Amino acid sequence: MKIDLLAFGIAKDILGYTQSSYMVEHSISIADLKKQLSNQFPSFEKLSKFDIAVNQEYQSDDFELSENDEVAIIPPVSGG
Amino acid sequence: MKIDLLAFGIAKDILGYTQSSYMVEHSISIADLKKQLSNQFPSFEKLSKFDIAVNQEYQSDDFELSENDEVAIIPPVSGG
Amino acid sequence: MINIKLTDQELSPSECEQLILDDQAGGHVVFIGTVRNHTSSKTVKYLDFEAYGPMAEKEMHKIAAAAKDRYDILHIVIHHRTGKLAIGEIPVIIAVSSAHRKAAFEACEFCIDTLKETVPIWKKEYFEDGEVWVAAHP
Amino acid sequence: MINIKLTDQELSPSECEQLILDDQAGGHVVFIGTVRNHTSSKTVKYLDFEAYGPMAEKEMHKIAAAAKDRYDILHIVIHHRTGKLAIGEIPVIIAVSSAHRKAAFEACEFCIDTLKETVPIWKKEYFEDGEVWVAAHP
Repeated sequence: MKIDLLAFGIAKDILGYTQSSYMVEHSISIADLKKQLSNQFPSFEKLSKFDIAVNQEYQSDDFELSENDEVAIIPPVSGG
Repeated sequence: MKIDLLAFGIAKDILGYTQSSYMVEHSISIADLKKQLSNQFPSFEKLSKFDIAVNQEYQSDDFELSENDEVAIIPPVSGG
Repeated sequence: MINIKLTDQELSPSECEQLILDDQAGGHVVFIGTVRNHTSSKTVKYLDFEAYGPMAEKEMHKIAAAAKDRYDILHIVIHHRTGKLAIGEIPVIIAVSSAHRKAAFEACEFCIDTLKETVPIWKKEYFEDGEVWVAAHP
Repeated sequence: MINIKLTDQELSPSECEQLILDDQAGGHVVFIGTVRNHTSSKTVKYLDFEAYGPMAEKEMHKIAAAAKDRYDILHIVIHHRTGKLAIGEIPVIIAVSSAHRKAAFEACEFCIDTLKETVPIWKKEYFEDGEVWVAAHP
């Protein structure tokens, strides 16, 4: 299924884009999405951490994605 | 001996003046000055407390006054 | 009252202070973050703040609401700036008013501490010889 | 830098914030006290602040010096106003800057807490039906 993948900060540099359609298997968990991203882009493993937000809310590893979700890669924040 | 007695806040209302010469015995302690003031003006005993500053510094009960000291009666402060 | 703003325009401490005024308030605590001229030993030329806008505003609102739940405060303002900022410029202002000051101090510190942990905003530091996304790597 | 002012003129938060600016500072914490419109259940019309001027300035300076000893801060401003103040007006501003924000929060709260305990300034509250020296009686 297709999700809408957003990338910010260093994640944008790693992926080379800010926003893109991204194909994943149906009902993929966030844990599995993170694994898939880390396999595809090994630079993610060098980060202190990265979180995933779905439709603008942080979600934990067992959360399952749905078609057309807005999925954002959130590297360590540094606002303020 | 003569000291220069200053009164602020409610102490000024009790004494009826802001500043006046005041006669005390030589080398009187602050504890004794407080007793003398309380005897003369019983309203001082109704206060939460009152401190004495000598030459613009707080001093404790055993401090002894000298001629011409600037002695201020400091009722409970309430700035800020 | 909760007032949240994410903007690429200059932030104004006076504006934030006006927003939290209340005749019932006795204490107003304002935190103003500014861009420092160095990180560890390196000289910073300027910073660039990037935000996941809609989510950042939601998270800022959550922090303000949590502060109002936890502390006995009247009004709270959280303004954050994005884009390129020079040394001394203000990326963030948090202003809190309360009847008694302790609550305003605690709430203001809670807000800036939490903002730095949860709000999706990223800062890139530009040095003479390069640039780095702050906190990205261990 | 330590800046102390006791004045019967209006206090300015902006002025205090300007005074503590420093390119090495990342955190600026400002406490603004205002006159509340009620004490317990009584409606306050206005306040009158009286100070033992020279000693009040000395005590304010001692507090600022103690804060600089205890906390890792850069600059500290303590301004206090005297005379008649209406509801909403500002009797006191304390502004502190530091490289890291925690020290500024702690120092700012330490200063206002200590000021209210030691600085010889007295406030009289005026109500519709009388007046009272605050804190004078148990």
